[in-house]
Amino acid sequence: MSGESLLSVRGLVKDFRERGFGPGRTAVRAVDDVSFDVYPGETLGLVGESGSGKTTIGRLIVRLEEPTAGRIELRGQDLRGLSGRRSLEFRRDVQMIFQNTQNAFNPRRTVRSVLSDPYQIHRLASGAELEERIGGLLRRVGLTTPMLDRYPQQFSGGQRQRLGIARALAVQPALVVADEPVSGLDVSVQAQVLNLFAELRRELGLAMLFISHDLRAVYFLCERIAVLYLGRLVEIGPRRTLLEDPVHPYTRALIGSIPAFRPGGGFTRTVIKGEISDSEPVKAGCHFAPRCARWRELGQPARCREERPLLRPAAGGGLAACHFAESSPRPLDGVAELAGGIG
Amino acid sequence: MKTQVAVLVTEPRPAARRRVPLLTTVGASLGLLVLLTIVIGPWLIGQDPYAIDIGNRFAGPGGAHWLGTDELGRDVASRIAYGARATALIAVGAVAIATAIAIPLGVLTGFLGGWVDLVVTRVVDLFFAIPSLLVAIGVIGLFGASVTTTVLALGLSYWPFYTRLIRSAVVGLRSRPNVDAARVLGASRLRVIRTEILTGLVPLVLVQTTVLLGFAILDEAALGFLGLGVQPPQASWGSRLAESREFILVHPELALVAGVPIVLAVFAMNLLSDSLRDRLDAKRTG
Amino acid sequence: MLRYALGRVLLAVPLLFGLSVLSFVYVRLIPGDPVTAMLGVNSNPTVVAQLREQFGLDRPLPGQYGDWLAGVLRGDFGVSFRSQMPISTIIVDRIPATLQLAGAGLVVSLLIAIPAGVAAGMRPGSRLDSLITSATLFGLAVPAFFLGTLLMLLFALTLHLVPSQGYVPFADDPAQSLRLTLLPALTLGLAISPYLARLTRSAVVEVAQEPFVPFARAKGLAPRKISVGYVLRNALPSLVAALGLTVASLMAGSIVVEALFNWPGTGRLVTGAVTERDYAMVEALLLIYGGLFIVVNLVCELAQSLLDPRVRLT
Amino acid sequence: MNDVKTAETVLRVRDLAVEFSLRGSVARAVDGVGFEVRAGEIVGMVGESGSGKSVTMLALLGLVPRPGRVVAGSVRLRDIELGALSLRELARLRGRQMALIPSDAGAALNPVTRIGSQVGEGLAAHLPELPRAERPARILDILKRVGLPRPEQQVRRYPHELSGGMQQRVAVAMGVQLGPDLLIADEPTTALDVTIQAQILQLLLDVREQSGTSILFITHDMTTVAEICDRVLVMYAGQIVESGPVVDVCTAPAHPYTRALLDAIPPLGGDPPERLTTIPGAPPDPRAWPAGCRFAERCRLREQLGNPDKCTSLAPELASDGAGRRSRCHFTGSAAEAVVR
Amino acid sequence: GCGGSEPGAPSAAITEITEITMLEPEPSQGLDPNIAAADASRIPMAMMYETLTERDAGGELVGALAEKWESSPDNTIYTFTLKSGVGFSDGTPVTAADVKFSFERMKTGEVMKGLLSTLTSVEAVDEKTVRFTLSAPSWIFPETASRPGSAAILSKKAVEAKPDYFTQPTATSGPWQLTSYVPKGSAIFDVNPHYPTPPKISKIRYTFSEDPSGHAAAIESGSGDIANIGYTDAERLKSAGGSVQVLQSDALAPLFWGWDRTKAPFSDKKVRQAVAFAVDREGRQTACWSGTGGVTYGNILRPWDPNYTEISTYRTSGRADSISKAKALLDTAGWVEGAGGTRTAKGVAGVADGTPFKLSVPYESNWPAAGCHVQVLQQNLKDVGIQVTPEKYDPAAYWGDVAKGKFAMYHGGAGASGAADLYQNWFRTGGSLTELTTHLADESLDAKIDKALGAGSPADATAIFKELEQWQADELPMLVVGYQWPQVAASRRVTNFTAPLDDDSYSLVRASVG
Ligand SMILES: Nc1ncnc2c1ncn2[C@@H]1O[C@H](COP(=O)(O)OP(=O)(O)OP(=O)(O)O)[C@@H](O)[C@H]1O
Ligand SMILES: Nc1ncnc2c1ncn2[C@@H]1O[C@H](COP(=O)(O)OP(=O)(O)OP(=O)(O)O)[C@@H](O)[C@H]1O
Ligand SMILES: [Mg+2]
Ligand SMILES: [Mg+2]
Repeated sequence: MSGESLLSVRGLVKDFRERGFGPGRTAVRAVDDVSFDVYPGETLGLVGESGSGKTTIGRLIVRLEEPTAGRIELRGQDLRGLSGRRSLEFRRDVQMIFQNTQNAFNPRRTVRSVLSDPYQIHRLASGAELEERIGGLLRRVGLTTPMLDRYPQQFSGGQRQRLGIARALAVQPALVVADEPVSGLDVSVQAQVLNLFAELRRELGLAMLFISHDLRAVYFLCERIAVLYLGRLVEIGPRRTLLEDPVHPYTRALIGSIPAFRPGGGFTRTVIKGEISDSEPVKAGCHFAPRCARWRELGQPARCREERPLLRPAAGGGLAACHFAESSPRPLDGVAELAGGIG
Repeated sequence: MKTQVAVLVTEPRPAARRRVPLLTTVGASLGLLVLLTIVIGPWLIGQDPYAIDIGNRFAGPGGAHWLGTDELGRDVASRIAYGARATALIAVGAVAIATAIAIPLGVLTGFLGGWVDLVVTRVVDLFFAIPSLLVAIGVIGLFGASVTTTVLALGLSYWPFYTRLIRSAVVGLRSRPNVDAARVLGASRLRVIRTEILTGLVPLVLVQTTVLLGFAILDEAALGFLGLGVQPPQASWGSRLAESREFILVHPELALVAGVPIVLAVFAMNLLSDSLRDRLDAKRTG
Repeated sequence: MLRYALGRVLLAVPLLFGLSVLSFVYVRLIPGDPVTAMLGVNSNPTVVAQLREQFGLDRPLPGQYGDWLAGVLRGDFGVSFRSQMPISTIIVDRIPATLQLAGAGLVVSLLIAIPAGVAAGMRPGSRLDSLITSATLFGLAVPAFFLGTLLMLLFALTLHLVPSQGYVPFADDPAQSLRLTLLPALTLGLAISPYLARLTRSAVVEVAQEPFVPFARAKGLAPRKISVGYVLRNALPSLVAALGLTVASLMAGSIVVEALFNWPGTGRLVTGAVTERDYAMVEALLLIYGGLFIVVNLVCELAQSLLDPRVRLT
Repeated sequence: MNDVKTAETVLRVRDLAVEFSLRGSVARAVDGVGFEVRAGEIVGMVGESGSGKSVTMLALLGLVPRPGRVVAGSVRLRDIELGALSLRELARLRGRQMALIPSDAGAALNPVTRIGSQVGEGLAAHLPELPRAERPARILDILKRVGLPRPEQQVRRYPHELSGGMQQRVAVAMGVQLGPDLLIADEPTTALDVTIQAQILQLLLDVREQSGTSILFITHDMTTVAEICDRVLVMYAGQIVESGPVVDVCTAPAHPYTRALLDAIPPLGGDPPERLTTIPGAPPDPRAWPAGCRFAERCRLREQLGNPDKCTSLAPELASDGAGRRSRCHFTGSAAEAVVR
Repeated sequence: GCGGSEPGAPSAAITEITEITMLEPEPSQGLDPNIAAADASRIPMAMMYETLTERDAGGELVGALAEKWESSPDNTIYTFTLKSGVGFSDGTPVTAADVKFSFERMKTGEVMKGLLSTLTSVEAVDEKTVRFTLSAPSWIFPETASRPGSAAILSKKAVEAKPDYFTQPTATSGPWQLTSYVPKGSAIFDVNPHYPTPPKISKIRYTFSEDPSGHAAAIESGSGDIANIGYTDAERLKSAGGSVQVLQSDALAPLFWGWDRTKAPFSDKKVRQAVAFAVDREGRQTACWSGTGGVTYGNILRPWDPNYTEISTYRTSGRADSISKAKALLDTAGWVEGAGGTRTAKGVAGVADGTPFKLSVPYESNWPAAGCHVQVLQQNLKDVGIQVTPEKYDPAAYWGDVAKGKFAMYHGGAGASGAADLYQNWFRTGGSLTELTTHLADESLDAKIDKALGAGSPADATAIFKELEQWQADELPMLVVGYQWPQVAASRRVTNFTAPLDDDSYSLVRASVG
């Protein structure tokens, strides 16, 4: 991507303290030194397994959480310590769409009341103008104005997600963070919502951070994809490069795990051993090493367990964080290990 | 094929529990009856609840005295109707006091969290540790028994429990994504509280109001029985029941006439709160 | 686990401390001079002097509190000015009676509430559930003393099965003691069983909704194994915690029931102390009732954590 | 893989119908479902949310929850007619001849019981003759077979101390330990991460490979079905609208709904399309199924055919093509195919 | 009768334990005869402390601890001889020294100091003989020495040995000794084997019960043997004729209203009279006592008193007549008809014009009939424009607050002794029940009472009492509104028991179980 970045994240760290009291509470590092940019009009996909820190990054960007360390800049302006007025202006620039459509709305407020919020908070419109703009907004996301007096729970999941999009778009933001906006929806509905996103992006020139664990959806929507593993960014690059020529062993495993949808082709997935939560927290070195097939192949080099791999440019225009990125054979004709069988 | 009771594996919750609507109807009509008693009962009966008619003690029902007369020849029906007013006043007052303390405090602690929450919650726990009847008795011990102190005593005995309830509800509401959504839109804390938290509390408060009204009616009666409630000759349901207990062996019907309104009113409140709870639950889950 | 338990216990300490401050402040809240308020104006000067001494009212508050707390920790709550006896003696004397009543009441209520709550909760929405639920709602509406009076009328005066009131220490005459406990315990038990039944029911309903219940059925386990080993077993932790809270109803209920059946327990001390303005006694009772509640709940919480492996980690 | 075409039939479902009586109305959630599962076969059941997959599964197990009732149909497991069994006999059969693998093992395991004794419950219930002392060995054995790492340690743990994948492995172990004829897996991987999903799917395949167990695999993910199933049943609005070998159904769907379902999957690889094909509207209300074809309202084919009346007036039958494929559409066949292309 | 055996050995062998349960209010004023004056304390005190003399069932004054007594002709020196073989419960004999100690102590106590104001010295002449010297003549001294529970003979040794002796008295002279006391619970009384006429009931479980409404039920169901009961319950039990005996004393006690005569409004005699007219006396006893008792219109003396002649100062031709008389009196007193029916002051000395005539009237909370009385009063006074608010009051603090003048008007009490006792105790400044009449403090009245008490014989005193009564009825109409029956229910197990007069224990001593 060229040009001035809209959002720039540098060295982002977020620690969570365990709930409870007294000393001895361990801190969980949910986001560990993550840096990336989002350019105007671009959609960046953020994928990773459960608990890898996707949501946390999203919440940090929309300032629902305060970072432990690192910088987040919007159009070159640091977001830390924004005061009241500036903070309100920021809210018009960056919006969020939530995963859980059930709870993302107050069940006791009508759609009209919910959608009036952005206009009232930012004093954008009132009275007849407000009505009109809400109506326009609803139509924009494919709903109709008679629905204004219904309650959120009277809508289907897909319709509610449209409402969530409408709410976020009301303030005409430059950047939208969408946290798993299509998971939990049926394929057909998911396709509708993904189409809507694609349309909006084209028409409004929206930049988007699209968080999902569904690589198919991410691939459809995002020009670039970033892969997270245990709070760290392991690879980032243009979608085709990432899919067809992944560099990081984890990215490969991830892609290999997705059903290829070749009916009759039989089950040909690449299965990696273990789970995130199985492994002991890694203090130094590479987080992925304990599950890493390449590491084992290479005879378990000590470097992987001692030195943290940094993001480095990789072939194909992306960045990857692996000490042995160069030694990667092409995937799919692969040596990736088949494991997890019986016995 | 034979079927068995189970709950769907994939469905997180079954459809709202079905309540025999009959009970809701019963609750609502009983509640209405109580309301009518309070509002037009005294006017309808048209008797002075304090007029002593010594010559006509323990008269059975009939004539001008629909429910007969008590140990001083006073009209039982009008004493119950006027007593309903005093009892309702006490119950409503007590609930109002408890609510007025619980909502701000519960919202404050639950929403802000942090050390405010820690400190206030400890204090609430402290008051919570003392049985509410004991708190009420303690307050009456300080200020003496009267309608006003009964209101105060009951109100003060309910707030800890109520505050806890509100607080935990607010903690639950606070972590819902709709609050995050409002914050992302730039809503101020006050606005979030107003649009997301308080609206979310409405069902809880509605249910608790009915529940506490029932409690208050019962506790007013208990205090009356212990001699710490409304003082004679002031009519209230509790004092009426306490008075009539004295003659229970001779005229058990008086105790029944005094006890039944209490039981029915509280039963009505319980039925209403239960069906309210069901209804609001069902609404929330869609 | 040990750390969890220790943490819980440590949490109870400031609570108990706060309770002691609260009880202490209570007497000092009395409008005007507490001693005058207690004794009335026409009071025996020796008693007045003794009370002033006991409360140490002419000294600065922290000093008063310190002395009082030191006394309390030694089990010395001062002297009841009505009976001129040490408050701790009076209270200790009555604890067996109260425990006997509360224990028997609890047993009665558990015997009613657990089966009813489980039966209703296992089939939410069924006819049996509606029946039990409305019965508990009705039960909740009956004032305990009214219920007790009716029971007394029926069992003592009409059927002549048991005496209407009285108390004999269990050690003196176990049979008679139990006979006398019957009516009060039944009253207390019936009065709190609706609460317990509702708690049980909702705990059971909650658990019965969990996916592991139908999964257990799909595994072909016997219904009995499912209702006991799965539903009741999983409801148990929250039930135990709820039971701790029921102690409050139990204590409040015993105040009324003791008054009704002339039962010489601590509950009657409460009403007596308030009407007689025996404030030192009220102070002690506040502390003891509150402390009991805190301790019982602490125990219940610990029991809960023992019963639920998931709690231990938090 | 053994030759499933000639294998004997393990499960035969006919005209199964389940109704939920709701306040004032009746929802027929499952309406005349019939299919067969042969020995060693993996049959996928796909469909949108609410199409009746789980209710069908519960009906097979005799576990339809309370307002619901099986109103018609027969279920035969080998030669046992399940409808004729008493509750007790049915319970004895569950877990032994027919086992369930739940969708979210984390929620389906008893949180207060250790893994070992939980796995042992099935043994105790179904193999009372097995000496108590032999149980631990059996438990360890089965846990090893499902690839649970360090089973000796895990048996003493509680479910919440296990990761999601390990929990699912335990659930599979409980399902297969008594060598059932049929495993019913209701979305066994939906709650898991992709890498773990792959592990569990592999595990199911291994199970089938080793013990020849038939699997009824319920999911809403067509791509997973394509990978591991032999045959597929497509559910829509309480009915099966299409069934047949996976390869055929996925490459040349006969029913417009199946086609739409396949088209809605975002492609992986190449340049993504401008927009995805979607199915307009929403499934009908189970309380009032439409008279004709239940998919008519949303059907592209019908639109392209000029909205023939037949679709909305006459309910299509599930017609067989004689080669193991069935489809519930008036216009199945080449004529329609031509229009669509 | 008097026992003949020596102290130290039980006078009668207690072969079998006969036990009863009594339900009584807790002695919340404690058990020190010098402090406790309320019935709740005097009943148990009478059971454990004996007096020199006592009244028997017929009302005759007889010896209790005293064998006999003599007085000097001018009634200033009394010599008492103690019965022999009489001992405290610890076995030590009751001696003249104990009597001397007890009376000297009494003279310093609140309860008896007024009655003993003329007592100048007590001498122990020998082991068994005590001489009392009075500063003024009094024929009533032996009666004073019979005051149950109050004129208690204590063991000098025991009281001096233990500073908190009265918390749980040991070594007592009465028929029973206190062996256990659980506050708010019960007390146990065991027989005192050294008492001259040992009671047949060897053990009394004295259960504290503040709620008399359960008493009838308790006796009926076998929870208790002896208890006071309410009027409606008594009626029912009598007509049921079943397992419970209802015992009523034929003595009647007058019931008073008290008021503060030193301050407005009751400083005005016309107001007092107006209230006396306004009280509906017939109605009241019907209401609160189920139609039992008698009615009086000014008498304090009881019909059986030798001095009794009926006074009917406040009797009228009917309720309407009473009300108009009362209203007229109030009008002239300056309490005129105001808004809302309540009278307001207009030119009343010491009262701001426009002040409404409002009273809060307290009553002892543990006396159910009292609540009834005050409610009737409220109703009656409303008819003449006086607004009364009944106020339930802590019984333990009640009389203290009455004496301190906290109330303008209050619910009084009833007593059951003779006229002399009445005047001496209730009307004379410093009398033991002067709480009722503290505000009198009328020297001429005191002088008159002293004169009556000092008269040569009871007969001489009667004329003076009659005079006093007449004057009182007209001048300070304490509202004497009726007679109240002491009413007791007893289980059939208890035989030979009669309803006790005053708070004495003699009827209990004679009762037996069988
Ligand atoms: N509020 C919080 N308190 C403590 N820990 C948290 C909190 N939020 C997140 N975490 C932890 O941070 C890590 C990252 O969580 P996050 O929700 O960002 O992951 P995710 O990638 O969004 O996962 P998922 O796909 O399940 O949504 C997890 O280990 C999680 O337990
Ligand atoms: N307990 C119930 N009460 C009422 N209706 C029910 C109940 N359970 C299921 N249904 C209805 O039965 C129909 C089929 O539901 P089912 O759970 O079988 O769908 P599904 O295909 O498994 O969907 P999903 O993919 O969401 O799991 C739905 O319309 C649903 O509303
Ligand atoms: Mg997330
Ligand atoms: Mg399902």
